Amino acid sequence: MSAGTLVAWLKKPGDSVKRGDIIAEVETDKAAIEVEIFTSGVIEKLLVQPGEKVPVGTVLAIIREEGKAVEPGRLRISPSAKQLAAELGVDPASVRGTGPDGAISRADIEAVARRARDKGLETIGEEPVRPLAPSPAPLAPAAETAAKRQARMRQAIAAAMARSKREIPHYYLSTTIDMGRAMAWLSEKNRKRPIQSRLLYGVLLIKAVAVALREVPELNAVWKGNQAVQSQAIHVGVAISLRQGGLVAPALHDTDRQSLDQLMTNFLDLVKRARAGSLRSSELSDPTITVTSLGEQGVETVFGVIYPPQVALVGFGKMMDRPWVAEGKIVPRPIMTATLSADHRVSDGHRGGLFLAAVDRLLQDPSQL
Amino acid sequence: MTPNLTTDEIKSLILRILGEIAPEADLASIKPDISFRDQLDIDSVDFLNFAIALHEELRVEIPEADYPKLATLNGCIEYLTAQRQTSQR
Amino acid sequence: MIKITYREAVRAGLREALKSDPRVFLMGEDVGRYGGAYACSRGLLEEFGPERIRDTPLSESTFVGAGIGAALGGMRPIVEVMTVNFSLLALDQIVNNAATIRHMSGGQFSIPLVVRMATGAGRQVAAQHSHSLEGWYAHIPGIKVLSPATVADAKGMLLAALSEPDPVFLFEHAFLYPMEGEMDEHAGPVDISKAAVRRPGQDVTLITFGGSLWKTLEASERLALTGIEAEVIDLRVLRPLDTATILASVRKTHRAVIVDEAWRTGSFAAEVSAQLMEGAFYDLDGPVARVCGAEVPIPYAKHLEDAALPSVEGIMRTVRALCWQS
Amino acid sequence: MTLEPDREHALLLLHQMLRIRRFEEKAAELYSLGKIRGFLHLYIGEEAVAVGAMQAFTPDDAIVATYREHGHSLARGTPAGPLMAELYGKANGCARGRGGSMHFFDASRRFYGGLAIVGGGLPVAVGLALADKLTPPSPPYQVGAKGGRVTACFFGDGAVAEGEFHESLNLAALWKLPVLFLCENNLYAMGTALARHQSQTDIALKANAYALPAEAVDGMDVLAVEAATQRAAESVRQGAGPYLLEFRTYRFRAHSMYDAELYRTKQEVEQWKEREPISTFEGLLREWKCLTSEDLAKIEAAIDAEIDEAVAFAEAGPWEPVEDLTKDVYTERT
Repeated sequence: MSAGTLVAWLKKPGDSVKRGDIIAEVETDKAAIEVEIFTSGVIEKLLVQPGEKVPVGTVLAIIREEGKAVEPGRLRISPSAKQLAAELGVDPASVRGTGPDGAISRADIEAVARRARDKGLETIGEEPVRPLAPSPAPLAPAAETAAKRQARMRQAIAAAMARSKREIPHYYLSTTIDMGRAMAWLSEKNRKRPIQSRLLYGVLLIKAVAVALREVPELNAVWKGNQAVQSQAIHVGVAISLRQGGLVAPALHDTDRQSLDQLMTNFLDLVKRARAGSLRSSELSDPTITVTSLGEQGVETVFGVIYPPQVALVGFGKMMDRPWVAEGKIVPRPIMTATLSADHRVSDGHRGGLFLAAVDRLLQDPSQL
Repeated sequence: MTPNLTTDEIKSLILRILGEIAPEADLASIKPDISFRDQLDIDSVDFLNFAIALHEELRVEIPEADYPKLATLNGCIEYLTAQRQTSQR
Repeated sequence: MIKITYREAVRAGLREALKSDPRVFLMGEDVGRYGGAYACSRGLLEEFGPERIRDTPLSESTFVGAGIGAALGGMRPIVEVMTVNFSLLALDQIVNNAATIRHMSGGQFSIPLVVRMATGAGRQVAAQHSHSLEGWYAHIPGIKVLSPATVADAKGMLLAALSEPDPVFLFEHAFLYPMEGEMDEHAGPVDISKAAVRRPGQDVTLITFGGSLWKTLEASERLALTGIEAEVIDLRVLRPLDTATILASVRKTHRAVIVDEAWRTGSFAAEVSAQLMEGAFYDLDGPVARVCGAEVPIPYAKHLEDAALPSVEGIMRTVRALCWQS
Repeated sequence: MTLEPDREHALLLLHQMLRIRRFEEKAAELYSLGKIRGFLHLYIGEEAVAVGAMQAFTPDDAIVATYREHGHSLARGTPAGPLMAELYGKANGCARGRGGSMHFFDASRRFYGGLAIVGGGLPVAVGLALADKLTPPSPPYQVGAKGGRVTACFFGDGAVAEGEFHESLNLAALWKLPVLFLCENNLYAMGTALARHQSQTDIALKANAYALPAEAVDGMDVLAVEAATQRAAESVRQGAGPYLLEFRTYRFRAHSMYDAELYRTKQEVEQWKEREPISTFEGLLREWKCLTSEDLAKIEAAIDAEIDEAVAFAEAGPWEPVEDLTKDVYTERT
């Protein structure tokens, strides 16, 4: 994804906005994304019109922080960016900064210089390049190659996983779950629904985990310093593999309090944005437990590695028809293995067992989920 | 109501949608009788999105029970052609 | 490598020092029969006897001053002041004598004194037992101020301090005593002239010390999941400050956040910030940010105390804002 | 009851007291000429204490004094030259010009200052005594010769009000440390009379509360001071633990150079001057036929020469180069 088309503005100049507000919709070649803002203030100017296609990192609007009048004519540029501009021959006055109140960072200067280079301009100083659609955000991975980003993600995963195995005494508990009732309930529900609002059984699993956590809250915690701190909210992180390799496990916030339909919508949205690289940072840092499924890869049992600082992870394997004894008869049933990886510093097998039992019990009565 | 489409048109529509879902896939080399899942890196979410897109583009109903029929390229073409005819009747 | 708690590492350092140098002795409140308020000296009285493990009356000024005198007299005293809060009663000796006598005597006298004390908040012991005053001490030329954050430093800095010819103050964050870590079983003295890069990164430099190191490291691991690779610097030594290591990092990352449990106003974080302005202004791609304690006497209630101290989430928030991350 | 000393020793005591007196009179003169700045606290009137007490100590003993320590430094044997140069702030001063009047130091004579915060010297003295008690018996850590050392700690009546006085007496007695507390009670804590800052004006009684032997001594009588200090020092040396002597004395000059002396009457000063320690001792020696005018002239001449020489030494001394400003904050290691 390198460019997007502004679909609509949800705010107009003069509107007050606050951190977390969605101010615009942008259509990219992969997905429509909502533009969330992280400062509060007043929209001063909209810089891009609906229908306009602009590169990623483009400044769409200028938001003035409340009570902070921007001094006219005074360039807000970081000392380092100023020096870099001089070195690269970029006229800072020609650069539209991407920082607070239009502050110019090193990356802004680098982007202008890069575009000038791409256009084959030898020098930039004499004839300032006024960027039509200005520069990428400073840390925006746009400046990075996909391979580099990939390597970084791999490094981050490596560090987290190594730390996990080094510090967390894992224990594992597995149980097989008869998914017959759940699947029957689900197809009945989906049968009446238009295709867009059908549920995937994965959502049942996520919800079952979230609700079961209320009964065994010590698994829903983060390790801080020397002890586990139970999390008040339940944010289940769902492991999503990325097409280029690597994986992320962003949070479905307040998982236990969302209806299955909300969860389904949010889950699809999360997968889409994960693969489009437009997750919000809070989604990546907030999970209090992780759920992962490798059933689609044909894996039967998943003994997962806990993501620090979380203290538990639930892995689901493949669902397949197996002989099952029910009421004294052998019957084929869709069977699936659920495995809990948990931090033995925080919980023990007894509590872990109760948790898995709760997951099983909840899946036997999906209408309650 | 969408106009009648030829088999080729349906095929290219399917490939376009697949391309959006799995942009890294080499669509030219897809074998028509082997399931997409065995050839492409797609999961249940992708498949659901695929089905939704087919539904929206072709205005055909696709009950969940029929999902297995969409597993291969040929299966898809066959099923969609049949469904369109049913719904147009 | 062995697993060892911070407390045991301090004790290992004390034992090694007492064993290897007959000039070394330990004195302070409850270091003997009680075994140390934080149990750092448990068992040492039995092993080394009452002449070398000396329980003192509650008279900080005098037993710290006696440490100065004993050091002047050729000994290598280790004085344990139970906590930084009580060290205020000894400020006259520390500031007026320990820090000045060498210079004031034209270099005739050295004071090879080691003072250890617990510092910091986070254990719900309220306003009079939760101070973080390392920055105050670091203000004073003539003494050295160390802040061991790891088990290897807990032992190694003590040993290194004992071979210093000048007064050295070691601030042990009380939260760290039960913390487990790994170190070489025979770990010896460490270099006490350098800060340590505890985590490499290229997007932002997080500068911290003592108890805040672990919060900062946790924040940096979580930030890594969101794509920000933070370099974490453990200052280790607040005076003399290893400015070179900080500047080198900020010249690479162009951004800096300082995490300091002490109150923001006049904090050591303020000093580090000023050093960055002086030494790396033209390398900065954003204003230096600080995550500090709230400007309030540390309250007792858990939720209020938590709110008064730097948190992992607070560090992450500050870093994200500085990196303009959405 | 004062015993007649041997003549030579008596002349030495007189010489030492006069030497201190003349040194300080010269310092006051140089202060008015602007050669000396900062605080200058004169000891004039109290010379019998430093001179008498110092006779009890060997070179191995340690001395801790206060900001009014010119007399103690001279009596301990530090030559007048480096002391005068220190008052000038010169590099050839006894603290390289870093200390000035309040901070005389002499490592070679175990003279640990010159510590100018009232009460602050007592804990340091306690620690020096602790080191003596703990000093391991065998080389290479042997720092002194034969053990049995004493640390002498001088302080004024003002220090008695400080917590450190009480803490130090307690700790020294508790640990039976070889420290001798020498209180120079000149009746004023700067300008506040003893009775106006102490509920119990008998300082020796305070020591008793910490189980220290203590006695009060006439601080204007050099022989009494010497005898009491010898006795007390011997007790400390024998390992009996700390001892406190209170010397009742009087300062004839102002607290420092800027003191309007509003807190005491001229009459009171005149009354004390009748017991002026040097002339009283001189009279006594003449009475005992130990001193002739010729002797006195010889002493005065020697002192004049020494003071002249000290001033010349100070005048000729170099200033410490400013590049060395931050030297000796920490030990430089090569």
